[in-house]
Amino acid sequence: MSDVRTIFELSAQNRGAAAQHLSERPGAMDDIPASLRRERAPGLPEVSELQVVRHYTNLSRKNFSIDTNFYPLGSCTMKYNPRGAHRAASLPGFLNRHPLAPDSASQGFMACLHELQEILKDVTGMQGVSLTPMAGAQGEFAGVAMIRAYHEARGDHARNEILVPSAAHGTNPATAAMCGYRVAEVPVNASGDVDLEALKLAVGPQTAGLMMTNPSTCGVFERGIESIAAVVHDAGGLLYYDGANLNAILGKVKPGSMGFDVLHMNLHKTFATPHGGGGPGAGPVGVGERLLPYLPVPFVAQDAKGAYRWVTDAELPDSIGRLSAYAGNAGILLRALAYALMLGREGMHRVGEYSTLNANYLARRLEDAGFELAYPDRRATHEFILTFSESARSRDVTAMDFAKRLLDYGIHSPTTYFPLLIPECFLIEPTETETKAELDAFVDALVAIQREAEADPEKVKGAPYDLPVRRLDDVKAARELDLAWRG
Amino acid sequence: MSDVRTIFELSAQNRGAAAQHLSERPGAMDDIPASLRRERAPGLPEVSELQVVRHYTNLSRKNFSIDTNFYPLGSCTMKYNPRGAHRAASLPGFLNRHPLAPDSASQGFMACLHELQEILKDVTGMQGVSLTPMAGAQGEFAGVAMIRAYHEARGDHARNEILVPSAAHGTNPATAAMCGYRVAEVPVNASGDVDLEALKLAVGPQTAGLMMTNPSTCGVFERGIESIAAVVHDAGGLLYYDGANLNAILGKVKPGSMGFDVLHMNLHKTFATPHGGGGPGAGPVGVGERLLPYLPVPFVAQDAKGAYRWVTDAELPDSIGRLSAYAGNAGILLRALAYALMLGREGMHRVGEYSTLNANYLARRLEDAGFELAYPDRRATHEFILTFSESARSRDVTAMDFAKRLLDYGIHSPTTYFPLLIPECFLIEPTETETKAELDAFVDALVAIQREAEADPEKVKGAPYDLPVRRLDDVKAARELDLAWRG
Amino acid sequence: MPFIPHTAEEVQVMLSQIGVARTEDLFDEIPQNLRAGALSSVPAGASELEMLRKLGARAALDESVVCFAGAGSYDHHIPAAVWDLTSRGEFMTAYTPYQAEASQGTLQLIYEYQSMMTALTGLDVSNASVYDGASGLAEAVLMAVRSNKKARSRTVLLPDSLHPHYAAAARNICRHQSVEFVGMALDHDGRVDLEALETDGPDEVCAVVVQQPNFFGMLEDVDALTDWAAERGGLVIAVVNPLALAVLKPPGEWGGSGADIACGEGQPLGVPMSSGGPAFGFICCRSALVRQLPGRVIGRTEDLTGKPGFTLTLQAREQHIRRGKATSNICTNQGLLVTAATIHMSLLGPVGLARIAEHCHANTRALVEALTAIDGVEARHQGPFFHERVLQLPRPADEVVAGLLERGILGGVALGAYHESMNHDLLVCATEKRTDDEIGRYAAALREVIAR
Amino acid sequence: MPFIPHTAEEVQVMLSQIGVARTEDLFDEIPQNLRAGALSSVPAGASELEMLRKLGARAALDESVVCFAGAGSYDHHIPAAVWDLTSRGEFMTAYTPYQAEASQGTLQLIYEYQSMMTALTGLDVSNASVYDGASGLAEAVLMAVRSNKKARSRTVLLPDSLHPHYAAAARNICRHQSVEFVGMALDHDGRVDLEALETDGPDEVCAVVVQQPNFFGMLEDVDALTDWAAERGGLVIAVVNPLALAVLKPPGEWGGSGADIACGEGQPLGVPMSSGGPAFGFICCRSALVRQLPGRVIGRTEDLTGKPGFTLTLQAREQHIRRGKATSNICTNQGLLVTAATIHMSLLGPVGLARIAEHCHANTRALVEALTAIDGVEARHQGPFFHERVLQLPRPADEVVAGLLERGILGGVALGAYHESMNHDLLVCATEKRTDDEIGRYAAALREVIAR
Ligand SMILES: Cc1ncc(COP(=O)(O)O)c(C=O)c1O
Ligand SMILES: Cc1ncc(COP(=O)(O)O)c(C=O)c1O
Repeated sequence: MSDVRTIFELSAQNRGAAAQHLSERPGAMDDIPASLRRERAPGLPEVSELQVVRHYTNLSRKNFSIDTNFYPLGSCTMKYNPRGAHRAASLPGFLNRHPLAPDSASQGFMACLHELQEILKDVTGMQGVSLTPMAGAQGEFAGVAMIRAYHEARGDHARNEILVPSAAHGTNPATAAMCGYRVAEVPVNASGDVDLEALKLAVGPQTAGLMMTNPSTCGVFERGIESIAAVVHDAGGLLYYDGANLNAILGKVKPGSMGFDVLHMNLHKTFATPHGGGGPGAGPVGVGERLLPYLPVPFVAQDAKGAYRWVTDAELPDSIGRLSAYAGNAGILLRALAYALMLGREGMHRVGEYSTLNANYLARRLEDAGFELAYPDRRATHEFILTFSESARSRDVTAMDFAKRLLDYGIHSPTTYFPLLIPECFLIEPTETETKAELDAFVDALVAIQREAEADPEKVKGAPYDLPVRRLDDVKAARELDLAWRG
Repeated sequence: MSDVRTIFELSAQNRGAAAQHLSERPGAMDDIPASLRRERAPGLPEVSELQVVRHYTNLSRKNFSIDTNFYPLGSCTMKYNPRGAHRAASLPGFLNRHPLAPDSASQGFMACLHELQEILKDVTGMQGVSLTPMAGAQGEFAGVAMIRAYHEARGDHARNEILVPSAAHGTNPATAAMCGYRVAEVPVNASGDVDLEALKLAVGPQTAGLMMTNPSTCGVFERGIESIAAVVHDAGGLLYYDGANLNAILGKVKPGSMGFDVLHMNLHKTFATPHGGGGPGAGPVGVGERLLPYLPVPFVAQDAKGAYRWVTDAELPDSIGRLSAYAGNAGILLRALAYALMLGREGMHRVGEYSTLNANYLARRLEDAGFELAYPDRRATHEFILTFSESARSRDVTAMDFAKRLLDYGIHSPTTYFPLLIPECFLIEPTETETKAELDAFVDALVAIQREAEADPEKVKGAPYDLPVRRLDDVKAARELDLAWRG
Repeated sequence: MPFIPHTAEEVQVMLSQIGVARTEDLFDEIPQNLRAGALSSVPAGASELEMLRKLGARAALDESVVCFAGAGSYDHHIPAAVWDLTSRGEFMTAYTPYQAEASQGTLQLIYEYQSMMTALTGLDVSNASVYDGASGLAEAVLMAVRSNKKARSRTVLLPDSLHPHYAAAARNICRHQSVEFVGMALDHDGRVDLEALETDGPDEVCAVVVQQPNFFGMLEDVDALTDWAAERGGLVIAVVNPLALAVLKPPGEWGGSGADIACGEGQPLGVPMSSGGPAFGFICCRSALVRQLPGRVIGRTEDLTGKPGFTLTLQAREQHIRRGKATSNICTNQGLLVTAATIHMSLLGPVGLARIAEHCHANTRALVEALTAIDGVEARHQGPFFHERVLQLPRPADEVVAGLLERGILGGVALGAYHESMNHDLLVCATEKRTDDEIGRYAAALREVIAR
Repeated sequence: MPFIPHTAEEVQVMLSQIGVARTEDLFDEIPQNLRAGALSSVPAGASELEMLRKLGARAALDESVVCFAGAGSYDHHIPAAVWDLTSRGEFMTAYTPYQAEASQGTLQLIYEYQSMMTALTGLDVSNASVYDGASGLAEAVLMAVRSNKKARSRTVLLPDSLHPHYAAAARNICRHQSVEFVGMALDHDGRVDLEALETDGPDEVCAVVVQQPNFFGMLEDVDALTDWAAERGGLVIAVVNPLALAVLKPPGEWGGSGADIACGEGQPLGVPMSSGGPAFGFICCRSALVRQLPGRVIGRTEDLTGKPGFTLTLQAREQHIRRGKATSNICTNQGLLVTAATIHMSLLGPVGLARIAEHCHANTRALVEALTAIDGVEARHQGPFFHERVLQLPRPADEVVAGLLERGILGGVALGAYHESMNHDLLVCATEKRTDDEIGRYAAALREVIAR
């Protein structure tokens, strides 16, 4: 019997969590004219402390999460989020540091950022890193803005287009647009690689750059990467690496070696920081030599005596500047550093190896069980694609139906319907922190659902059954907008 | 699909949570002869950190708790456990204090214990308090041991019997026995008061003391308490107050005023410290003038300059001594102090008032809904008794069946079959931290179950249905003992 | 192998299922010359204990200053329950609620959050968060530019009293979309000079940004500014402190018709300062602008049995559907901090939040009184302010800050770095956490430092 | 009203349902003269912020000493996950699992705990915890006395190397049940003098207590002691440090037939020192003694569909059923700490626990080496020890401890208070948390203090 009341429905006038109410301070506001003050109190809930604790504890229990479920969401790297990293970031010295505390009172924190910058430079093979972007998409923004600044500094104003492969994540074209670029798509061929001939035709003096992931969002390693880099560079464009899939090659291949000029990393993927039900993340950018002058500020530098200082646009006048109020999602950066320190040099390699092992094992088991891989002739990377188009066609049981039914088996669904170019697909990313037993249970569940779909398709199409709600009406949600409680 | 595997079934040889493994230290143990060392590693699980986190997170989700459910367990005072108190006790200065740190490095902690001692003295009307007992039962032991020491010090060796009312909690007779006493029961009359005439007959030169709660475990206030005290005292016995029900009269009546010579409190009830799925608790004892020399050690005293020191048996030679390795459940004592400080003088009264209001409201609503109160003519205190003997007789639907079915309604069952003298009973204690809405929902649930019991008794007898397991076989558990995983 | 559960036996079974001999073979599609060498800048792996020892020592270096700094990040008390609940694995380790049925916890919570933010701002709708206050302002400006179809102007007015980092971020993020930012000068008391605006301001604007309280803690004449903007066809973007909204007039009630968009930094609602992040930015707006909102929005709907439930909605605005035509590129936002803020607001309620605001304001008044009692220390501005003020010192403020730090006090934010003319100016704030004793210690320390 | 949710309106509705005018009327059965007056020792109510400010200041007073004390309470690292999980509301705010179906989390966890403890001790069964190590020893003694029906003797031998607080608690708790405690003298190296025992020991005993490692950190000849006891009809009660059991011979394998009961303090398994509590005591024993176990025991069973499940079992031993004839009066135990320990043991596993033990031992060896390099400082005992040792100092140990404290070091436990002859003796311990640097600082500080 899951309660569906909102916190507002538990509220009663003049109830409250009184231990949280400070004493009255009569006259405290008497220096502020009434015209600037609020007339009526805001309609926030008035509830007791137990009501709050019980309500939100129970709400949390309606979520799937890494801590409770296998969560093989492709492109999201839902690996174990070490509690030790959470502890490190929660140390009082870090939690209570004011963002504008002078350097002299911040050497501990700045040492952490500096160390992380160095680690990320090494891991990516880049020359400079700025940690300030707050998520992958802001990293992309920073990266493309740097590409723009680079071309503009050279007076190369004709470059007004960014290329993306057709399988690209939505943030890539959206970012290019935010940076004032036109977006053109480059097709991907049948084995998941970029169509090199098409790329050659697509580049030109208008090309500012190409954004891509590698491994690509097709779950395969882009084998033509060196040729692609050559084509783009020859045309005068720069190569942007979307680091969302870095997990697959961590410690094995450095994006810098593949010819990328600029990149972002998603620390909330590869570096195991918690996703928090939608965020926060951190999207540090790394650049090669040519883009060093444009890095977003602030970042940390170390002087000869070992003291740390903030680099701002005073010191780096061509910087694309700051993109947020302070220095990015510091707490996430600290978690990522903690994780990197625990992995260490020798552990970095293993991330790529075991995430790849898990994905290939799972792909092979599913293929053996009769499921259709999108790229059967390719190695899986840390993720791979399954397509249910046959099931959708023959029985009208779609990828979404499989996804919803998986929830009843206690498994979070893989990413569905992405990348867009593969119909009825699952993008499956098990990550290296899951056991073989979890992978086997996933295969068992999909096999069982497949049997259900054959015997009783409606059963699958009606899923989920055992969750706090049955399948939700998205159309109603969009048509009859109810975005805030109105009593 | 709730997983029923134990952690051992997730284990595999040479798996492990490697970030928790310190480096090898070859030769570290080479000074210890092999004959003193372990030959085979202990059979502990070998699991990854994610496996541990997921396993125990999911296990926790199989519990009912205050944070998730209404939990009106009579005699247990399942009220909100303030998170602020948990925070206070978790301050590093408290968590990391070594129990044998010298006084000079412990003044902060000792100030807390001293303040709590003073508060508890005031609230109970006693002359001295020792915080060391680790739970109610150990408090009882300390109390009865002090009674014994008192009589013995006076050369009064004939007193070999402790009286308890027939409704007494099991720890009372068990404690008396541990202290080497015979136990005799005093009957309780039809309105829940001790049978004064029977008591008069029961006391004598053999009487060491009488142990009782007030409000009693019948959920009523013992109206004859002053006469009882007189009878026991006149016979040369002492009066022990079992403070398990202190919540009902907190700030309203001091046990000292009722004539009690010695008492324990259950801070994990009245002072809102968490029960932890079975403990820890804290059972401080308070004494009147006569028993001061016998208080268990250590406790904290303050000298004229304001410095705190430990009182040990060096200073208090007649003390019954220490009952544990250090100074009791310090962390629980800190939580209780935090709670007391947040309640404050004015909040103490309200605990008794609102817990009593909630119980009386709930009793009245249930009575109006047709349920049978054990003591319909009495005021409820902070708890009250319902009996299902009619239902058990006429339909074979017992109190246990109602209890199990309540679980399906998301409500933890009240205490069942206690006190022993009321057949088929529920002892219901809503506590002051629950809203009227929760109480109304409880009534609705019981009414609904009553209807089910009338329409389809088997339905109720088969409950629960919606929990991680159906009704468990206790007989099998006791007959085919399986107390440890053996692979 | 930290965080990797595989045993050697399992690896063998898995490899043979795949049909390769070694894990290395799985990388055979990667050109050999691309393989990375050693990672020389990454130290050897540390156990959790060693890692915490290292980071613990660093954290301790920065600890134990008493904070009188504000400037957008405030040292408020956070009830213990807030993070005890927020850090539950089910909240912390879930992804974006793509599978609504398996994410009702997060979804309902965000719906409640949206409701609370609209209550605070007096506007109709809220999104599910953006990165922070500064980037949120940029998003709000882009929203305004997109939605103000009537206006022929692309001019967006930014007051000189706006947080300078917000102004910078907004300029940097909007740079490529031909927005024309124009400043609004201040009067002597650190507020937008309304008279100058009336006389010299543009006749037509696309949007006007108003920060309340402004960077200097001063309260702007929001009604007049709002009406002025409306008369010139401009949308009003309010940049507000959500805690202040417990006591100050909500943007939805500014002027004759209210502000159109409100944005700001959510940190004061239950989020530790944590060097400035993670916290969250919020954006609320009138219903009419809902399709221009960036980022995620949650709606209430029903399941197929009619039971209420919650889901991501209006996704056609977002990058994963709309790609190059999305309202923003934002994908991951600041969900966990929204979780904390929602629990925080529930615990505090209207009374609790207002009390905090009152204590902050009263403490800052007391602080200013104590400090301006010192010779040569004066309040820079006159007029109404909220919980933060600029003090003029007899010595350069950065030197004073350094001197105070030696005495364990973070005395505020020296403004010289932002405004040349404010070299001797210090922005101070005393939240509800500051005690009379601490204020006294600050005053004593300041006396010493100035005398030095 | 802190923690009370009632509104005035609700109170009115409730009172009228009950049929009284005022809440006060609900207390009308209580004689008026019993009513309490004011609570003069209780301060006025504080908000959570104020309370934390007060207790925070006190906690800070006792902070920041580097701990080299052991003596039964050890400063170990606790993996972050342990308490993140343990403090989940579902574990922390549940009661004793009386309603098994609604408590499977706690019940299964305790079953796992029992299994782990039997693995560590090499015995058959474990209970669900008792209060602590010292009271646990008392319970073990009472168990032994009840179960050793063969023995005519009520003599229980306690070695002089037993933790003195354990000896005191055991005596105080068993005092009323005519147990005769007799001491076992020590040899020069702080271990039970086996020769003396052979010559002067009693011919028949009820039980023999053996602590391993003993209070001084020395390792007893547990095999010989066990065999000696068995020959005299006595049960052997092992008092053991569970962490040490990762590397030391388990009680179940002591001597020819093993110890009969093992008990001890669980604090080293994931529980903070916290001034000595809450932690937990454990008791394991042979199957034959299971019905004498005090406290709760969990068993695995099935539900009515045959699905495995867990429940309280053997309740006929307990006070709520057996009342005056129960095996103990214990009711509430130390469940939450058992939760922490179970998670801790799962995270560490056999390898992790052994590594910690090794590091502790190696660090203590290094510490002893560094300190005994100082003139006049010597190891008191010779022979095998584990992770803790007694040092003889040239000055009274309590003075030295005071001097070290001024230098931020808790140097150990001065033994003069326990044994008159040990006035210059200091019991020291360096856990895995102590670094070489800290050991060096200790040595430097000790040099200064001794020289003073
Ligand atoms: C391939 C790819 N690129 C970019 C992003 C955007 O990253 P973020 O969500 O951190 O903004 C994602 C996130 O899902 C992604 O999968
Ligand atoms: C009336 C009564 N007395 C004593 C006790 C024993 O207290 P504890 O469990 O803290 O040992 C209880 C606990 O349930 C109780 O209800």
